[in-house]
Amino acid sequence: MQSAVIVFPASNCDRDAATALEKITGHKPLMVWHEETTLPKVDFVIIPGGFSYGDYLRSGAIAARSPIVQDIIKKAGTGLPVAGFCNGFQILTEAGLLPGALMRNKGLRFVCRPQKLQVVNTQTMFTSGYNNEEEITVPIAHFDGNYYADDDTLKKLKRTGRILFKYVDNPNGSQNDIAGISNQAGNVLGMMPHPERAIDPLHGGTGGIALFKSIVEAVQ
Amino acid sequence: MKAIIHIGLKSGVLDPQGRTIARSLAHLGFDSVTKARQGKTIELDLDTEDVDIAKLDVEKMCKQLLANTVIEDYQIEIVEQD
Amino acid sequence: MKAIIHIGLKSGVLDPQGRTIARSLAHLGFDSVTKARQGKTIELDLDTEDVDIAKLDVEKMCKQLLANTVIEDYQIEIVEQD
Amino acid sequence: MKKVVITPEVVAEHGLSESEYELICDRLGRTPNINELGIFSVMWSEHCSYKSSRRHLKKMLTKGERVIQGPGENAGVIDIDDGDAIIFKMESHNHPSYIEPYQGAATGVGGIMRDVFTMGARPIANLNALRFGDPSHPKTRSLVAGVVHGIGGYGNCVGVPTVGGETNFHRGYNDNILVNAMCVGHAKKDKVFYSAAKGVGNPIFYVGSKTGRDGIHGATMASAEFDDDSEEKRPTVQVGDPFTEKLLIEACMELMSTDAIIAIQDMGAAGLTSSAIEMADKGGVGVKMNLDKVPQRESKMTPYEMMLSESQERMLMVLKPGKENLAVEIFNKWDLDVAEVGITTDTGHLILTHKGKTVCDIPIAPLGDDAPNLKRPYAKPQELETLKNDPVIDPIERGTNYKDIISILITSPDIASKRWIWEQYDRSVMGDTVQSSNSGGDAAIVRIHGTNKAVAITTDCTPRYVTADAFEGGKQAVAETYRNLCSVGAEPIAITDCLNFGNPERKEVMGQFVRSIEGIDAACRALDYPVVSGNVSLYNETNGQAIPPTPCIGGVGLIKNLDRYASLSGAKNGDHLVLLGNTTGWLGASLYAHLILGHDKADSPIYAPPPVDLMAEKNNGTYIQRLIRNRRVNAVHDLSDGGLALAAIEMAFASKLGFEIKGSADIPVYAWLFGEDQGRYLIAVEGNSLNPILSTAQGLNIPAKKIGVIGGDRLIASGAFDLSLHDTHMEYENWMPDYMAD
Ligand SMILES: Nc1ncnc2c1ncn2[C@@H]1O[C@H](COP(=O)(O)OP(=O)(O)O)[C@@H](O)[C@H]1O
Ligand SMILES: [Mg+2]
Repeated sequence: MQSAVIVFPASNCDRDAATALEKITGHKPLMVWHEETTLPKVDFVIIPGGFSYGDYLRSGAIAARSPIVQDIIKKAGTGLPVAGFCNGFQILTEAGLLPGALMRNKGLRFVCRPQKLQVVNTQTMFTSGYNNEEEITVPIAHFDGNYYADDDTLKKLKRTGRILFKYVDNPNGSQNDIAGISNQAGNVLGMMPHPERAIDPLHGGTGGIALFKSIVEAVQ
Repeated sequence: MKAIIHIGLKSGVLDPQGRTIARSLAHLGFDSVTKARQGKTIELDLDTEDVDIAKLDVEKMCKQLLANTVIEDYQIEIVEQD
Repeated sequence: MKAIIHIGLKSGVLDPQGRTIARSLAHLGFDSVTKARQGKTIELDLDTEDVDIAKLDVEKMCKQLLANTVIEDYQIEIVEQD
Repeated sequence: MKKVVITPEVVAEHGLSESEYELICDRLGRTPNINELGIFSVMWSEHCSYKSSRRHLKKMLTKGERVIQGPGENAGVIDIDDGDAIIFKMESHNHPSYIEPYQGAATGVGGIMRDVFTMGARPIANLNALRFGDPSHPKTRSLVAGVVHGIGGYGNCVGVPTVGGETNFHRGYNDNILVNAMCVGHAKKDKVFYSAAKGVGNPIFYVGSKTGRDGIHGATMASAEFDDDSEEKRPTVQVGDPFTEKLLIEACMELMSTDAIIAIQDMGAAGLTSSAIEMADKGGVGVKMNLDKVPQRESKMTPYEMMLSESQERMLMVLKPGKENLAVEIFNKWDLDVAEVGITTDTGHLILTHKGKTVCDIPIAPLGDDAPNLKRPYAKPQELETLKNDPVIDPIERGTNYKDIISILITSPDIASKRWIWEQYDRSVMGDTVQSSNSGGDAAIVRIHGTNKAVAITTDCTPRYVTADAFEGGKQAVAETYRNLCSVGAEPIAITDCLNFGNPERKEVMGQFVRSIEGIDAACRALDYPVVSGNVSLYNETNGQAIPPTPCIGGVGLIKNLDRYASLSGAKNGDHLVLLGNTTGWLGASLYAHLILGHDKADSPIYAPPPVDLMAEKNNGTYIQRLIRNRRVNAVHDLSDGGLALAAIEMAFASKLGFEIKGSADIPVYAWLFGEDQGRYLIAVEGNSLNPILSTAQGLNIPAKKIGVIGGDRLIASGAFDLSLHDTHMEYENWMPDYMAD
């Protein structure tokens, strides 16, 4: 399987995402610079965490307007699997691939901690490797992770099973404890926690492994 | 020419920053403050002569980048330089 | 009564946000933008009748909490509610 | 621009003495112009010339088997085998953080990272050692909030994990907080970059952010004459731009992977001046620069302003001729400014031109060679009394109970959990953090990417001890880092230091400074643990009130195999608790003495702090390392503030299990619980390991004794306390959030 990790100025989890992909798929992903206008042919794309453009203006806002994201929008529309973690989630909402917005944490502080999550829907290409309602621990590290959407959107997300991960003990004020959602078609995932930091018992635990394995399974 | 863009949260969207400011002011003894909201301003220097074109342009900038209309409202003010 | 406080970086102070916004607008093709600065506004609802007292009060709030006068300037605007 | 006349006032404004000024005139054979005066003044300032401290720092042990580069470069470099090197340093940003806590702390973090990546190392860990005023002081809370926010704001954005640190509160820091930041980076041994600008005719490049009028200190009157409104334009605090820093790291790493760079140096204090002069001086060359080429953020900048600006996120490099385009391409790709600003020459002079005129022409060597090297007088230390087990300090005699004492200690600002702080730091970015603040551990552990080895890192200083006895306190700070590294199973390798003191023109302060260095050095030599980098921060003083002497030490150790390391969180139900090291019940300068006996009061007698037996320190530490390597222990914690009682309680918190311990007849229970004898460790071991551990210890001459067992949900010390693990833990966790809440 061939995957790609997008690199924006001041992405800083690009290496972590690549390390995780390589460890789990056995293949080094392609690192794709934000100024590229077309994605190489890949089976799966990660938009990594970090502080693209310093998070200036709004987190993810400037990155969402970069050339490569325009191509990702196009290809996601034809079913290419895309996952955004942390800043990647923010970029995906700013790009309109996922609904809602990520606002400043309710406590007005950056939070980094091992976070318990509940896997809400295991019938997706990103979560098939988990058990239903399984609790996993995955690190979070963000300032703007407070998920907001209007009531209609929230209802729709819930009704259509697009809430994939929920926080146990909401750390940031997210509506409905939302930690991760998918798009309508189910091929785009955005989540604030960092599964790529949870693939190693020495560091962050192993709660993220099943996510990567699910994707591998789905695209092969 | 200058454009000043005022960006604020839509009404109905929770503003934790504003709330904290109000609370901190109360703690400092400023008890006349009943509510606070925080917004941002972006001031642009524009190399254009025409106010109408500038307005249209800035409107586009807001839609395309400067504001996130899922959560934010914006207002544009054009100031002809002195 | 309402007070609107405009807070911006003092001239000469590095404004990385403004710089990045200007560049990004240029990348998007808005080439009329020569410079951008980012500031914030704080809007306060005040439970006072007297404009002068309000002004003095808000001035104090700015000094004590709202603005960091080492790097920021502020301007106070008092709006009598409609 | 008006020409500034160099009057005695102007000279004084630049902090130069009459004799220093005469020396300048003598070396130049004429009077300097204002630019030259400015350059001399910053190069001869305390900050750049180390004029009060140099002769004392020289005495320190700086060599060792693993030392590749000691003090004198941007950071120290040590060998950690397999072609890997670790590069690290600690630095203060005290005053700016007091003036503008967010930006001051943020730029402190930015500055120390540049010192590390300028040498070719990718930063892999940040730490921060913080000292604030009394929690009840009206400014303390907002300073804490701003500083922590600033440290996180910068480090998180750049994407380097902030893995540890320490935080103290004391009224002695009310008007002078300390913000010391440490950065550790990793490089390949054969890819370390230095700052010596060797060779003539090589292009000098400026890269990074543009130069503005940031942080141009002092000399207000003189420089005001340049331009009537320059005063208003001159912010004294720099704003950090972590986004640019991140780009600068990536761009420098990219250029460093080629063979284009001869020398590289970040622009820190005294910006362009000190970077140009230091590079030239080390390389034995001259430098000619055209200031019109310097990327400028503001209009009408004068040569004086450009040379003295402290704008952040900038670097100076000397390239091999022919590599200019490569550099330009890389820096353009990363959207950074890049400009060829000069060339190395054989004149030995620093020559600056601006708008076609020569605005500075000074010989470089004298700037370093003639830099003042003061012999400040210093006071001899005072004799101190010993305090051990005097009945008047028995809590029962004093009418208090142990439950309250534990409560006071556990919620004291220095001891209480700092979760509120470190949860604001991204500790897991880069994917290699094995242990960090949240393990509550003694040292952080960060893996070398792609390997199974790691570095352990810690920062320590106990100002309480240094205040009482600077020599013992200096020794102790080093010894505590050593112990913290041993506690996780690392082999301690080298240290960096950040020496924070008051006004060196006062004999007592200078005495503290000199004695601390002697103590640090004694420990370094005994432990074979050299100093490879450091920083001095003097004049931390307001209205004649100096800070408590705070020589902060950052220690780095090596874990060769991550299959074998320890923390304080591994204790299991039924484990035996063993105390290693000599216990006498030393209470002088202890936390107990300060918080319970009131010895922190200004008028109370000063007792001697616990002495550090360096031989025992080495012996015990080596044994602990061996036990961890042989997988003999489940949990390890060293004993420090609050003695055995707090060490056991912290281990219980981390392991989520209670304990039951019992003292011996020969020491009163309060002295046994709260005494702070040095060189000790508490270990949790399984049943079958107990006897072998005790008997091996005996053979090694290390006092070792079983003092209790792990298990249950109570914290029990017989004859003293029986507390709920859960409730005590909540108290420990809640102090800081409650304090910061409003
Ligand atoms: N400012 C800080 N930043 C990060 N971590 C901190 C800070 N202050 C304290 N800590 C963490 O809290 C824990 C306890 O600190 P401390 O009591 O100084 O440890 P020790 O006594 O073992 O050196 C450590 O894990 C330390 O890294
Ligand atoms: Mg300690």
